[in-house]
Amino acid sequence: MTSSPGPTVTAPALEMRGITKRYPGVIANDRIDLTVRPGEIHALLGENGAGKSTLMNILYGLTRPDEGEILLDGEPITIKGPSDAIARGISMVHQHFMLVPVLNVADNILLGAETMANRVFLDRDEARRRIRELGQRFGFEIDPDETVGRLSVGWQQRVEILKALYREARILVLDEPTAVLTPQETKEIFAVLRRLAAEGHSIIFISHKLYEVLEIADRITVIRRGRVVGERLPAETNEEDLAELMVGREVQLVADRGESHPAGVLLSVESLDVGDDRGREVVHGISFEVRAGEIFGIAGVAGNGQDELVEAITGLRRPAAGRIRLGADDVTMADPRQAHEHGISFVPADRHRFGMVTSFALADNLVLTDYYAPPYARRGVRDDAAIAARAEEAIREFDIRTPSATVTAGTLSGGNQQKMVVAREFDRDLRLLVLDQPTRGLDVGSVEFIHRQTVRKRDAGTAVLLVSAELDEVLELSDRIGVMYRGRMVAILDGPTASREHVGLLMATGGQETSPGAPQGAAVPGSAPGGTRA
Amino acid sequence: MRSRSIALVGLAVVAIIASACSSAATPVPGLKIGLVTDVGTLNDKNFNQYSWEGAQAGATAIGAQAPQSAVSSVSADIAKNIQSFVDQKYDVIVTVGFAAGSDTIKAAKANKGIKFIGVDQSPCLDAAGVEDPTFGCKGDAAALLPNLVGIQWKEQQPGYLAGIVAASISKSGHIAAIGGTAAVPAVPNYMLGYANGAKSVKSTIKVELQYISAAPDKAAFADPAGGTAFAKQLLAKFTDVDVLFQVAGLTGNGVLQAACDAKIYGIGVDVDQFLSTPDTAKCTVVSAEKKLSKNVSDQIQKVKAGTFKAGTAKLDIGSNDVGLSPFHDSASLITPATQKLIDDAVAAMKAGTLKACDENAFGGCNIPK
Amino acid sequence: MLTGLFDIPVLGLVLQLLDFLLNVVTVNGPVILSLATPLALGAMCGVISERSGVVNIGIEGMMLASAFSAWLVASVAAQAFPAEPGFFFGVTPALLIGLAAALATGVAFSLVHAWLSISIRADQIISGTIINIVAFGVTAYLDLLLSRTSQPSGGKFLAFAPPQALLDLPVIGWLFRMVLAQGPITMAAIVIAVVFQVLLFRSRWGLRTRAVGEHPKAAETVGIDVIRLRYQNVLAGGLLAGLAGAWFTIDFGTTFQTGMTNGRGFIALAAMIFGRWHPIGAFGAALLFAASGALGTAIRTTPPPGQLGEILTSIPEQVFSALPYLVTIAVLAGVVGRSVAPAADGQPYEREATH
Amino acid sequence: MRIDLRVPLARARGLIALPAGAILLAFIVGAVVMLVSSPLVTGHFDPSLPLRTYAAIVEGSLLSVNALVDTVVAATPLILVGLAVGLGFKAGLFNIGGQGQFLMGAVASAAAGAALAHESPIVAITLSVVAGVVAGAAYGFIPGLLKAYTGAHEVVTTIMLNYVGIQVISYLITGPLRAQGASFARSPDVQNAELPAFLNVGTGHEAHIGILVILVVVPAISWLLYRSTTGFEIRTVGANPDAARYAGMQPRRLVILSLTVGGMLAGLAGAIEILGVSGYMPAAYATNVGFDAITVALLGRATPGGIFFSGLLLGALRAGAPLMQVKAGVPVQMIDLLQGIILFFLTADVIVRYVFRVKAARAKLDELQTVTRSYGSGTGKP
Repeated sequence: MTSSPGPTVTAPALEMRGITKRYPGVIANDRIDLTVRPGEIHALLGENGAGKSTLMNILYGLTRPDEGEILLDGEPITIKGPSDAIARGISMVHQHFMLVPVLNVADNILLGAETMANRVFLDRDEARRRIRELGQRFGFEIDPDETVGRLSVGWQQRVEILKALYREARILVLDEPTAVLTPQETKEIFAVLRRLAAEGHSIIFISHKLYEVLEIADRITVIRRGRVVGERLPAETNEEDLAELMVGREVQLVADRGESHPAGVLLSVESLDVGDDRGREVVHGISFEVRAGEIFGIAGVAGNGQDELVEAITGLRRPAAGRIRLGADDVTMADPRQAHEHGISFVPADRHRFGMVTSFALADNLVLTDYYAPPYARRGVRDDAAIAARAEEAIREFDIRTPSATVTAGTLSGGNQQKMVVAREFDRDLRLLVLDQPTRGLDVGSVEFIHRQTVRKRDAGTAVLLVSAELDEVLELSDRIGVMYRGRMVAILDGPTASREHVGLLMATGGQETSPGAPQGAAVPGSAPGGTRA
Repeated sequence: MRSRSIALVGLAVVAIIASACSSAATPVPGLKIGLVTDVGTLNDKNFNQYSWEGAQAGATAIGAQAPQSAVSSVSADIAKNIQSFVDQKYDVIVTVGFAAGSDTIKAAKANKGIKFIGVDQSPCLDAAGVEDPTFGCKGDAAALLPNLVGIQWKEQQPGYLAGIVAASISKSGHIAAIGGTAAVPAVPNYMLGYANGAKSVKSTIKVELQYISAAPDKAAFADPAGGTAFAKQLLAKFTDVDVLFQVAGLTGNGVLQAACDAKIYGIGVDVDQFLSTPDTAKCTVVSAEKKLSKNVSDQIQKVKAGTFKAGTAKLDIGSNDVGLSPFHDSASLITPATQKLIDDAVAAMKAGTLKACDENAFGGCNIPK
Repeated sequence: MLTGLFDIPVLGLVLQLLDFLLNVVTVNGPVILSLATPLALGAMCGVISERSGVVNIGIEGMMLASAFSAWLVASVAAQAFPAEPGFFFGVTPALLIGLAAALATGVAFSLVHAWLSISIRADQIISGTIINIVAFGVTAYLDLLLSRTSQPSGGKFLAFAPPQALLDLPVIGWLFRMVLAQGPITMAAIVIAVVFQVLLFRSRWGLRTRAVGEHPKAAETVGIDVIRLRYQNVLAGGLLAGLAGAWFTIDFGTTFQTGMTNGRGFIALAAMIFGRWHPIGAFGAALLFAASGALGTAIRTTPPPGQLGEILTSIPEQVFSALPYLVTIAVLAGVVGRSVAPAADGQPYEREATH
Repeated sequence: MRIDLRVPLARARGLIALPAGAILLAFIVGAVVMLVSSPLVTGHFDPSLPLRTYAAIVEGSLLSVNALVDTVVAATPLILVGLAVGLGFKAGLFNIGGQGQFLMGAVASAAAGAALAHESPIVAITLSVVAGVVAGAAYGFIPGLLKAYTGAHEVVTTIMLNYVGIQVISYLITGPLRAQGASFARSPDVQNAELPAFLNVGTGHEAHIGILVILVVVPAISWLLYRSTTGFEIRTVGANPDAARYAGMQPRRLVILSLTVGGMLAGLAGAIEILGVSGYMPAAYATNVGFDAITVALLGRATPGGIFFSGLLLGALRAGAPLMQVKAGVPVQMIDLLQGIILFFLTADVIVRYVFRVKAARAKLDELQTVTRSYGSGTGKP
C-alpha cells in the first residue's frame, strides 16, 4: 500500500498478506505479500519452484495456507475451494489447461457455471451467443461447437480465458500462459489481456520470461525461494535488473570442475526431428556434437523440446527424422536396451516415473538396467549375492544413507533416491552419460555430490549431456552450452565464458534481443485464428 | 486392548475346537438319513425339493430322527457331501440327480453297510462291479451293489396321459412342449410320450417339441426368466398354440408363467405344480407326475422293513408311481370322454398293451432322428 | 416375386437371411424388448457410474440382491396387505412395496461400492467383485433357509393391454405391440434410456458427470464436488440395478431362484461397452444381444427352409449364446469400431492438490 | 552369536495382521448372520449355532487325517488358480479369467484322458495334463494378446471369455466329446489317465498325486518371480510400466507371458480336478474356483507363499462345508458369504485397523491398485 504507481490511487482489488505455506522440508511461501489493483496487469516473476504456483493455488482454494490472510476489495475472505474463488470473481488459467478434451468449447466454458434454460436443461444457445459475444468484445472469435481436444494450444488457452470471462471474473490468474505459445499467439493473447485490463479486470500474470513481463505488466513482483524480493514498475527496470532479482546473487555451490580435456566427438546428432506423444513435432532439425571428456549442457525453459530430445537419444522415443551416432555406431533407432548396451547411461528427469520402482528394494533398483546380465544374472537366473554385493558397494561409494540394501526405495529421501539412480547409471562401463534435471528438488548436499560425480565422470573420459532448467547448474558444470528454444538449438556457447544474463536472454527469447516479432519456427504449426486443428 | 482381543480370540478358538471334539461322538438311536442334492439348491420345486420331502416323510414314517441335507454348490461338492454323511455313520444316503450317479456308485461300493438311494439314477456296472466306462451295463447291479437302488421312472407314461389331456382341451389343434435339454433322457421321455398321447386323440394334431439348451446347464433347468422368454418366443411364432407342457425344471416354471401370461393352458411336470408353484396355478391344468416324494419315502421304509431291493427301480404306472395329478380347479375342462380316454390308456399301459413310446432296453424312449 | 430372388446364388442366400432375420425380429419384438430390459437397465447402471469415473462390475450382484428383496418383500407384503390387482399394470400395494425394496437394495449395495471405491479409494474391480460374491452368498443362503417355510409370492406386474384396434394397425401396430404390451419395468426402461440420454448430454448434471469421468481435476477447478457427484451417480446406478433386479421377480416372473440373474449382469456390462457408454447405445446393444438369443432360439425352433436353414442349423446353438461376449471382445479390441471408456474410469480421485 | 527374532517377528506380524484381522471380523459378522437367521435354521433362536457351525468346519477340515486330506485336495485348485490371479497382479493385470482357463484345462484334459484311456497310465496322465495346461495357456494367451496389441482391458475380456468358455464346453460335451451310451451328456471316463491316490486310499478321502504338484508349483512360481530375471521384469512391469520400458524391458511381451503362464496354472488346476477328482467332465460342470481364487490371491497378497496359505484356508472352509451342513444345518452358501466378507474387510482395511488398532504399514493391496487404473485412459495398451 505504500507505492502508488498509478495516476490515481485506487483501492486494491486483491491483497494477500503474509501468506506462508510449508511442506515437509521446504517453505514454499514465506510471508508473501501481494497487492493487485483493479485494471492492472500484475506480473509475478520468479524461477521454476520459486513458489508462484503455490501462492496462486492458495488464492484459488486448491491449497490451504498455513498463515496469512486474503483481502478482496479490502474485506478479509476465506477461500475453501475453487467454487469459493469463482464465486468471488477469481478465476485461474492453469499452466496445464483444465479442459476436458472430449467436450466442445461451449461445454467446457459452461462446466460449473451452467447457463440454464430451466431447472434441468442447459441453455446452449444462450451460452453460444454469450461466448460469441465475449469473443467479439475481446477480439477473438471461436466456434463454440468445436471439440476442445482438436484445438491448438493457443486456442485452448483462449477457451480458458473465456471460461474466466464467462464467470465474470474480476481477477484473472494466468499461470505461465505463454510457455506453450508461439510468438504470434503470444502477441494475440497479450492483446486480449490488455483489453481485459482496459475493461477493469485485474490480471495476475505468472511468468519467468523477462521480456514478456516487461512488455505486458503494469507492475512486477519478483519472488525467489518463496519470498518477495522486489517490486518494480516496467518503466523503472530492465531485463538485467529483473534477472538479477529473479536469479539472485547468492554464493553458488560451484563444483570445482577444473579444465576439461575433451577427446574426439562421441555423440553426434544430425538434423534430428522428434514428435511428442500427440504426434506433434517438438524438436526441429537439431544438430550438435558432444565430445568424450566434456560436459555439454543444454539450457532452456522447460517444454522447449529438451525431454523429447533426450528420450530420442536414450531410445525411449523414435525420432521422426535425422541421425544419432555414438562413435562409429548408428543408434538412431536403438531401443532403450540397445542404447544401454551401447554404453549410454540415462538419469531421467522424473525419477519416480522412469528412474526407479519405489516398491522395490534398494538393491533391486540398483540393478534395474543391468539386472539381466552378468554378474547380476546368468542364463536368466538372478545372482542375489552379486546383487547384494553390488548394493553394499554402491551404498558405500555413493554415500546412500539407508538402514540396509533391502529397504524399499520409496522410503529413502529424495536425495538418496537420486544417489541410487546416479550410482546405477554412473558406475558402469559407459561412454555417454545423459542427465536430465539431475538435481531437481534435492538438498544442497546431494546436489553438490552429484555435481562432483558428474565432473569425475567427465574427467574419466565420458561424454556428458546435461539438460537442466536450472540455469545455474548448466552454467556451473558445462564445458559447452547449447540453448534450446522452441525445439531448436539457437546457440552453442563456450561454457566457462558464457554469462548468465546472455544465456538467460537466449532461453527467454531464442536470440532476439527484443520481444519476438516474426515467428521462429512455430512450436504449434498452423495456429491461425479461427480454431485451427492441431 | 490388544492383549484382551488376543485373549478373546484364543478363547473362541479353544471353544470351537472343544466343541468340535466333544460333538464328534453323540450316539443317536434309529436310522440316520442324509440327502445330498444335485448342483443347485434344495428349494428347486423339483427333484431336490421333493426328494427332500420324501426323505422327511420316510423318516417320519419309520420313526427316525429328522433327516439332514447337504446342498452341493459345485460339481465337486457331491462326492464330498456323500462322504461327509458316510463319515458321520449315516445309515441311509439319498443322492439326487443323474449327475450324482458316479459318485453314488463309488460310495456304495466302498460302504456296503450303508444303503444308498439314487434318485433319477440307474447304476451301470461292468462285470467287475465298477461303473462301466463304456456304458455297456453288463454287470448285475443288484447283485454287485446290493446296497444301492437307483430310482427311475417311465416318464413317457405320464407324458402320454398329459398329451391326451392337451389334445382334448386344445381348440386349435396345435399344442407344444418345451424341454430343458434333450441331453437328459427323462426330458425327451416325457415329451415323446406327450406327442404320442396327443396323436392318439387326434392324429392330425400339430405338436411342437422344443428344447431350450443343448446341455443340462443353468439355461436348461435353472433359468426361469430364460424359460419365459423361450416360451413367449415360441408362442409368438405359433400364435395358435393353446396348450404348453413344460419339462424344464425351474426354467419350466418360467414356461408356465408364459402360458399364464398368454392366457393358454399349461401342463406341469414331475410334481403337482398346481400346488408347488401357486403363482401359475390358475393356468396349470394338470401335471405329469412322478411320485418323487412318495418313492423316496417308500425306499426308506423298505430299508427299515428289510425289503430293500437293489438295482434299478424302474417305476411306472403299474405301481401308480407315475401318472397325472388331480385336475384341481380345471376339473370342469375334462369331459367324461376325455376322462375315459385317460382311464383306458392307463389300463392299457398297465396291461402292457400300450407303449407310450418306442421304448429302448432301459425302459426309456428311442429318440427318432 | 420376392421368393424368386432367393434363387440367385449367394446374394439370394443373403436375401433369405435378411428375410428370416426380419421375420424373427418382427415376430419376437415384444419378447426381445422384454428380455433386453434387465440388460439395458444394468447397462445404464454401468453407464451412469462409469461416466462419472467409477467402474462397476458389481451389476450382476446388485441385480441379484434386488431381485431377491423384491420377491421376498412383495410376498411378505402380499400377506399383510392382500389386494386385487389394480387397473394399471395389475399394481398392488405389495408390488409397490416390493419394488421399493428392490430399489433400496440396489442403493444399499451401490453405497458399499461407492464407499469402497470413492472414499476408501479401493480398487474398483475388487469392490465390484465383493458385491458379486456377497450378493450371491446372502441371497442363496437366505433363499435356502426361507424355502424351508414356503410361502406364495407377491405376484407380479401385468403387461399393459393397449386397445386392440391400436395393435391391429398395419406396420405401426407391430410397434405398438412391442412397446405397449409390456410390463411397467420394461416400459420404464425405454423411458429411462431416452430421458437419461437427453439428460446426459443436455443437462447440468450430465455435463458435470461427463467432465468428472473424463478429467476430474478440471471439474474440481471449476468448483464441482467430484466426490459428491460420483456418490450421486453410483447410487443412482444402484436404483437402476434395483429396477433391473425387480424385473426378474415381480415383472417378468414371480419367483426368486438362487443365482437367477445367470450372468445377465455381465452381459449388461458388455452392452454398456458395446453401446459406447451411451444410454441409448447401451439400450440398443441390449436389444441386439436379446435379439441374438432370440435368433438362436428361432433357428432351432423354426428354422428357415432350404439351404439357408441347413447352414443356420449347422451352426452350433452355443455360438448364439456366446455371441454377446464375442462381440464385446471384438468391440474392445477395435475390430468392430472402437469403444473407449471415459478417461478417468477406474481411477480414484484424491481431492487435495499436493503442490 | 545371538539371533534377534524381534525384527522378523514384527515384520511377520505386520504382514499377517490385516488378513488375520479381516478373517476374524468376517467370522464375527458371519456369526451374527447365523445368529439372526438361526430361527430359520433350527426353528428357534439358537445362540450356539455359530459355535456349532465353526466347530463343524474345524472338525471337517482339520481334526483328522481325512479332514486334512480333504482340505489339501480342495486347496490344490484354489492355490493353482490363485497363483494365476496373483501372477497377473504382479504384472499389473487383473486376471478374472481363471474360471474360463480352469474350465478349458478341464475339458482338454478330459478329452485327452478319454482318448488315451487305454494307454499306459504314465503316457495317459502326462499327455492329459499337458493337454489341460496347453488349453489353459491358450485361453490366457488370448486376453494377453488383445491387451498387448489392442489395449482391450483384460478385466472385461477375461469376464467375457469365462462365459464363452461355458458355451465351448457345452458344445464339446454335448457334441464331439459326448460319451456314447451315457444317460446324460458327459465326456467318457479318463480311466488310465486318472491320477492315482497315494494316501488314505479307500477311505473316501483319498489324496491323489495331483496335490503334490503344489509342492513343485508354489516354489517354482516363487522362483520365477523372485529369482529369475523374467520374474523381475514381470514385477517391474506391474509396479511401474514406465520404469520397465526405461530399463529396456518389453511390457507387451511380459503382459502376454504373465497371462499365458497364469492360464497354464489354471489349466493345470482344471486338469488335476478332472483327472484326480471327477474322472470325467459333465456338460454342466459347475465350479467357483475362478472367483474363489481372486479371494485367495488378494488374501495372500499375490505372493506365492501367501497364496499357498490363503489357499489352504479357503480349502479348509470348502472342506469343512459338508460337515457344517450335516452337523449344523447351515447352508453351504455361508462359505461364499464368509469369503465375500473377508474380501470386504481386506479391502476396507480402515475398519480392521480401527477395530484391532493395527498400525502395520499400509502394505495391503496398494501394489494392486495400478490394475484398474489403466481401465479408462485411452487404449490401455501397456
